[in-house]
Formats: sequence, structure tokens, C-alpha cells
Amino acid sequence: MPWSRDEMAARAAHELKDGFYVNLGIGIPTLVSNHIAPGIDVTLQSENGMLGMGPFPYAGEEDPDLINAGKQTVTELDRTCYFSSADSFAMIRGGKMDLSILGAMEVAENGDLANWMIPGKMIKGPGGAMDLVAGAKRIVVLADHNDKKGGHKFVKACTLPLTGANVVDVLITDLAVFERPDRSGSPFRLVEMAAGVTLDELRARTGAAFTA
Amino acid sequence: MPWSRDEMAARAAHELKDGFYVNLGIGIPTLVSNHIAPGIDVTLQSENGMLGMGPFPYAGEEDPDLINAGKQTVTELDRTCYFSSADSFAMIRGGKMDLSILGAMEVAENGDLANWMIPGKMIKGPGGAMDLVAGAKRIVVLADHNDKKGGHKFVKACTLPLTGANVVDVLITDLAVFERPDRSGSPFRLVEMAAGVTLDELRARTGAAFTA
Amino acid sequence: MARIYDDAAAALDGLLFDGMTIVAGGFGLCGIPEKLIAAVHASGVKDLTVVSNNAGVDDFGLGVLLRSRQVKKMISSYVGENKEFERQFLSGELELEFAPQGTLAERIRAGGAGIPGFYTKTGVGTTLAEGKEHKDFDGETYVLERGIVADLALVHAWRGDRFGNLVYRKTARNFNPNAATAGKVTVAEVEELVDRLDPDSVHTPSVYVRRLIVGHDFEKRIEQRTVRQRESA
Amino acid sequence: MARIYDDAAAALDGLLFDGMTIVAGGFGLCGIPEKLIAAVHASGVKDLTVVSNNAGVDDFGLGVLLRSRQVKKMISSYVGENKEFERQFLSGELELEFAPQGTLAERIRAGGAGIPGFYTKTGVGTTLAEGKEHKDFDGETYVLERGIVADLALVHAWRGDRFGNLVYRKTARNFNPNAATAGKVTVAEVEELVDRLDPDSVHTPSVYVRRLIVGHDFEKRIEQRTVRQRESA
Repeated sequence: MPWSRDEMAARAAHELKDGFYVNLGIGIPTLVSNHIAPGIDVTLQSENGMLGMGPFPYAGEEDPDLINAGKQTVTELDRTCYFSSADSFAMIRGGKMDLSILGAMEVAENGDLANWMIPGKMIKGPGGAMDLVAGAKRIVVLADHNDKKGGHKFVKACTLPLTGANVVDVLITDLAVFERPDRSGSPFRLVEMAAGVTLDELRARTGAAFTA
Repeated sequence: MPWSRDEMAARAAHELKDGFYVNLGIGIPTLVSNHIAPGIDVTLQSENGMLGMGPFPYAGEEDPDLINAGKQTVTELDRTCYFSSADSFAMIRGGKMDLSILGAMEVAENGDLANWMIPGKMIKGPGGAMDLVAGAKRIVVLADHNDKKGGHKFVKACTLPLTGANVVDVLITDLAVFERPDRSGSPFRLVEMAAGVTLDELRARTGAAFTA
Repeated sequence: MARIYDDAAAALDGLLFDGMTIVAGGFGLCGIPEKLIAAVHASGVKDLTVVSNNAGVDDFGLGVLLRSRQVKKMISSYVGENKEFERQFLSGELELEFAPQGTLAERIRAGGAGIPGFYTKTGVGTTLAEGKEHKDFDGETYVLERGIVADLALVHAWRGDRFGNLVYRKTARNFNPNAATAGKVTVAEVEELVDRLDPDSVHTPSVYVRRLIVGHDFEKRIEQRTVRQRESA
Repeated sequence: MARIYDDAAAALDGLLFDGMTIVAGGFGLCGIPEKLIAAVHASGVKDLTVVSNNAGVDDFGLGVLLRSRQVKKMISSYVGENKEFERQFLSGELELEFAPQGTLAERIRAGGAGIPGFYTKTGVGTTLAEGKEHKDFDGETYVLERGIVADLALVHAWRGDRFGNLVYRKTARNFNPNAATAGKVTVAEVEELVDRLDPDSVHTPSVYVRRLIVGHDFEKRIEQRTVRQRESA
């Protein structure tokens, strides 16, 4: 049975270590903050200029001046500080984020990531994703294993415009978890499968080569 | 009779217009702030990270955390703000200073300035002077007309390592004031002489060509 | 040194011209110079190049300038909230230059700081780096990105003083302090004019702010109102 | 996320090695990390490359590391206050790389911001630009300057919180916030540990600060004590 979005987020939360500074992308990655284990102290960065992002506010306490990178209202914590966009990305580009968790349209077996554009169709733009994959020490991708038409998302080579070349370290889908030890050409290795998923089924639903 | 240092500073103060943001170098330029005309509102920048520099403190009120670029104790004003060195020079390099007044060892007739080094002898370093001459909109130089041995300081071509090439707009010495309208090759023009100085004497004591 | 004006239209008087480049602060609808944008709209100035992380929404912020067809080109990182934008772009009526968000922020900062170009890893290997100069440093490849200087910068601050020193509030800071440095002229709207700001806590020094207005009744629209439930007692 | 140590020696334990590069905040003797510099001196670590705007004075600040011959090379903009420096340099015992002050500040910021190089007008046409790559942008010539990343950054702040967020005081800020970003590891000394800093007024976010000490009895020496006379009543 495929993992739910919350189960995927919970699995991604295992990647967070005590003391980490983490940037969570929009969508499923946002859910990861609900699954951080007790005793694991993590500081969340929001690339619009906030370090130490708290949970959503209680109804009636929303502040239009206090949003996250997904434009959602959030709250501050006792560790919070704010800074400009240039300072925020100085931090990201400068390699100070231990981890970033992002969504994907395609991940290739060489670690390429595409998640910002479908030529002629979707023109939302890269936002901060290109900066995050270039700067964060470790990139975890959370995505459905297949698209809505059953097409592959974990592919031999990306067909969509890249967000970054050779940047993905861990891929968590609703079917499985893939990981590679470094970015020097090592293949992704299957490290976990959802209960009831078989290796044959997984291979059939995957375009990328991986080791099991 | 040559101008005194205070007279030179007073003459330099004429270059300050209402609303100007100004950076004053170390030495005679520092004296300029004593001669700003009433009604002329000038904000002084100190490149160690302060905008809105006030006068020296009263005895007993010195604050080791509050110094100017000459490492002298100063005070703050109601307009004062502080910033980092990178932000300070972003301001300077970005062309936000209307004027900077600096000292000189040599000024050449093409506007070159040398004021930071005597090879093999003096190795103090450029400090912020190279940034100021590259960034400020207008550069006024305050210097004695001749060195202690009577040698020329306003010269045909600088012999000392440059602080900046083609950067001086106004030169105020103890004998005269020279100015050029722009930096596109126009010669310096004599615009004022100290009382009792003759043009012949001035030419004899000057290595540079200038128009009178 | 800021001069204080009565309203946004007065503050922009004489500064607007067709074909100009405007850089605006704000992220989404948070911290946008809403009064100043409305006054640009009312002025009718056109063929604008607008540098802003986002393009507002259809009926608020920069979206109103798109709807009125005053914008020729946007330089942005993300325009996903704006349907009219998508329509104009896909139909070829609007030019668009995408920049990664951090590159955009740094390009604006660089422009303000007198830096015409800098190298970054961001975007290397993507279409956004195509046609740009690449260079290796210490065995890694970087792409050259250009500083941005605009004819006019529009920013929204929380508090200002009469000299033009500004302080921003929470995540409404975002691109505002960077934009404030990158205009040949910078105009700021503030929510409150105060006698004195803490000199250690000023975000934008007065040297950057030429004109200032004190706005009233800001809309400050929230794009995604997300809340949590109170735990029951 | 900062961990708080008992004293400077403890905070530097395991971080020092011969031949390393250290970037230090401070301008003149203002805002220098005096406790941490003293601990580097006491450690005996040598062959250091030190990146700092100035070199202290003979018996205080970085001057003590020069006197003890622990420094192999300085990267600075101005060293005029230090006689021992001049002696060692003129005798060839010390390497020196001069950078214009603004270029030095920007190189440190760039290093911290993941920018390996940037272009500036500063220094073009001078000996400090010789041998460096030049490039024209919009008809003007600029010189390529490199970002600086150090093995260790040492900074002095006024107040810190237990997470490592820092606030500097007046002109003691200077190079400190820039240096704080440019170390592979950053150690801060603060004058006061507080429960909570105003989140809009933090100068150095906690992500940059790995280790922290609360110092006591700072000397904070004044280099040029200049005063004015009170007007008589």
C-alpha cells in the first residue's frame, strides 16, 4: 500500500538531525515539520527572510507581515530573527542550510532535479528552488512515485528544464526511499519500500536505474 | 600668505551643499566639519559603519564602541544609524556619497591621486580611500601645495602608487584652488589663490599644467 | 535625506516616464509598496520593466499594472499567483526574465552596491544560465549574473524617521531593503513616522531614501490564511 | 545553533591548527574579539593567515599575535598603527596582502554568501588590481575580486541569546557581521547573554554561530581619545 502524504512526510522527518537548520519547500515538504521527533531540535528557515519559523497562528492571530515562503501565515518563536531576501539567500548560497526538502516533477538517476517549469504550459518560475539545490548541504526530494497519468517521475534523464544538475541526495516517494552516498556518480540505492510494494512493481513504475 | 589648515578646511566646506552625504578623510579633511555654514544640512558618513556622525564627545563621555574611521571617539546624532563594513562600502561603491574630501601625497594633472603608499618606506595601506575615490560622486583633495622639502605634490604624473586613476575633481592647497568640470580630459583650472600669491610663484611651485 | 510628501501621487511626481525600470520590494503580497504601486497605476505610465520577486495577484499589487497593460517586461522569480500574467505571457504580450530568487535578490543588492556582476553556482546547468558567461573557481563552475540598477525603487517600510531612515517589520522586510539601494531614486511608504529610531536597528539608512510618504489604511492583504486549532482545555 | 562555553580557551578547543586562516571582526581596536584573540595567542598556534581590516597595536588585539610571530600572512586594508608589523614586513618576515577596505569587506561578505568572485571599480588602475582579471561592463572597466572563506571566524558582539543570535553595538559592529558569515566555524564572544533579542533587530542570525562565550572585564581600549570642551555657561 502506498504511503500517504503524511507518512511520506514522517519518513522525510527522519532525515532531520538535532541542531539542523532546514528549509522546507512548498507542498508536502511543509508537512514534515509536523513529524519532527521529540528531542530533535530543528530550526526552520523560510527563504522570504525568517529563521526560526513557528506553526500556523491561531485563528484571529494571523499577521499579514508574517508569512512563509508559501505565502501562508505563520508565527514566530523565541529564537526567531528576520532578515532581507539578499541576506536570506546569502545564508542558503553560502551553504549554511544543513538540509532542504523539496518537491519534484522529475528526478533523474544522475541526481538531476526538475520542478519549476513545463515549457509552454506552466510558467510559475523557480522561486528559491534553484538556490536551495545549489546551496543546501543535503537535498531530500518528496514526490509521488508516478504522475497522475501513471508516467515516470524517477527517470533515466529529465525531460523538463532542470532546477539543478546532480543535486538530489535522497528521494522519498509514496512507494519507496532511494538514497545515494555522494554526488560523484554513485547510483541511487533502494533503502526502503512501502509495505506490500514488490521490487518488480517498483522497477516497472520507475524509469531510473537504481541498485536494490 | 599661504592659507592655514583651518582656512583650507573652510574653503573645502564651500563644496558642501545642503542635503549632501559626505565622507571626510583623516587629517585636514576632518576639520571641514567645523566650517559647515549655518543652514547647510550635511550628513557625515564614517566608513567604519556610521551615517550621521556627530562631534567629539565631552571629556568623560567617550565610548570605545563609538569611533570614526580615524579611530577617534565621536558622538551620535538624532539621525544616526550604524551598519556593517560591507553595507558601508556598498553605500560608497554604489555611488550614494555626494562628496568625499581626502588628503594627498600627489595629485596629477590628469586627476590621478596617490595617497596611500611610499614603496619601501610607508606601508600603512589604502584603508577606504580607494573605495571612496572609485565610488563618491565628487572628490575634493586637501593637501599642502608642496611637500616639506619644497617638492611638487601637484605634478605632471604621479610617481607614487595610485589610489585612483582620473578621480580628483577639486584640489585645494594652502596656495590655491584648482578645479576641472569633468573627468573627460579637461585640464584643471585655477579658480582661487591665497592672498599675496602670484601666478608666477604658483607655476614655479607646481609640476602640473593648469589653466589660469 | 528624505523629503516628506502628502501622498503617493505627489511623491512620484516628476519621477515617472514611459519605458522606465522600476524595482519594487515585497514577497507575494507581503510588504509590497501598495500605495506607491496604486499611484503608478493611476499615473498611466507605460512600457515599464518591473523588477519584483512576484507579480502580485490579478487585482492587487503589481497585478493591477499587468491588467492595465502598463508592464512591458517583468524580472521575477515566481509568478504563479497571477492568472493574467500567465495569459499575457503565453500569448506573447509580456516579456519575462526569470531569475532564481536568491540570484534576483543578490542582483538587486549588487546593483545598489556598485557591483556590476558576480558569480554564483545557482542555476548552473539550467536554462536560466544559458548564454551567460561561466567561470571555474577552485574546480567548481559558476555563472556570471549582473547587478540591477533601476530608474526608481519603491519600498514599503513599517517605521521611518524624518531623515528617511527605515525599519521593516517581520517578513515584510524581504526584498525591500535590497530594492531601496538599487534605485537611482528611491521612494518609500511607511506606516508610521517616528521621532527617533534605534540607531543600531535601522534597516535602510537615510542616504537611500529620497522621498517618503506616510500611508493610511493599508490593505495588507493575506494570500494564504492558514491557522491551527486551539488545543481544547 | 550556538553551544555556550565557559571561556575562550574552551570555545576554541579543537578548532585551531597551524597554517590555518582566521578572519576576525573589528576596526582598529573597536569591536575586536579581544578574549578570543588572547586565547589564540595562548594556544601557540602558528603560521596563521589572518584576515582583518587592521592588525591591532603592538600590545593589544592582533598585534600580540604578530609580536609572538604566530602570523605568517595578513590580509588587511590598513596597518598604520602597528610598528612591529611594519618592521616584520619590511624585513620580509611577514607576508601582506593589501585590499581596499570596501573590497575586503565585500570579499568577506561574498565568501560567506557563496559568491567566489565579484567585479568592482575599486582599485582599477592601481597596483592592487595588477595581475587580476579585468572586465568591461557598460563601457566601464572593473576588476575581479575573490570571496574569502576562512577556517575560523572570530567575532565580538554586544548581546547574544542562547541560540547564537547576535547584536552589535554602535561602530563596534563594523566587520563583525561579515566575518561571522565567512568562517567554516564561527566563534563569538558577547558582553551579555539575554533571554530574547528583538527578532527584527538581530544582526547575525544564529545559523552562523557555532560556539559562544560570555566575556567579562573587556578592556575595550580607545585608540584616539578625542574630546571637545564644554561651552562655558
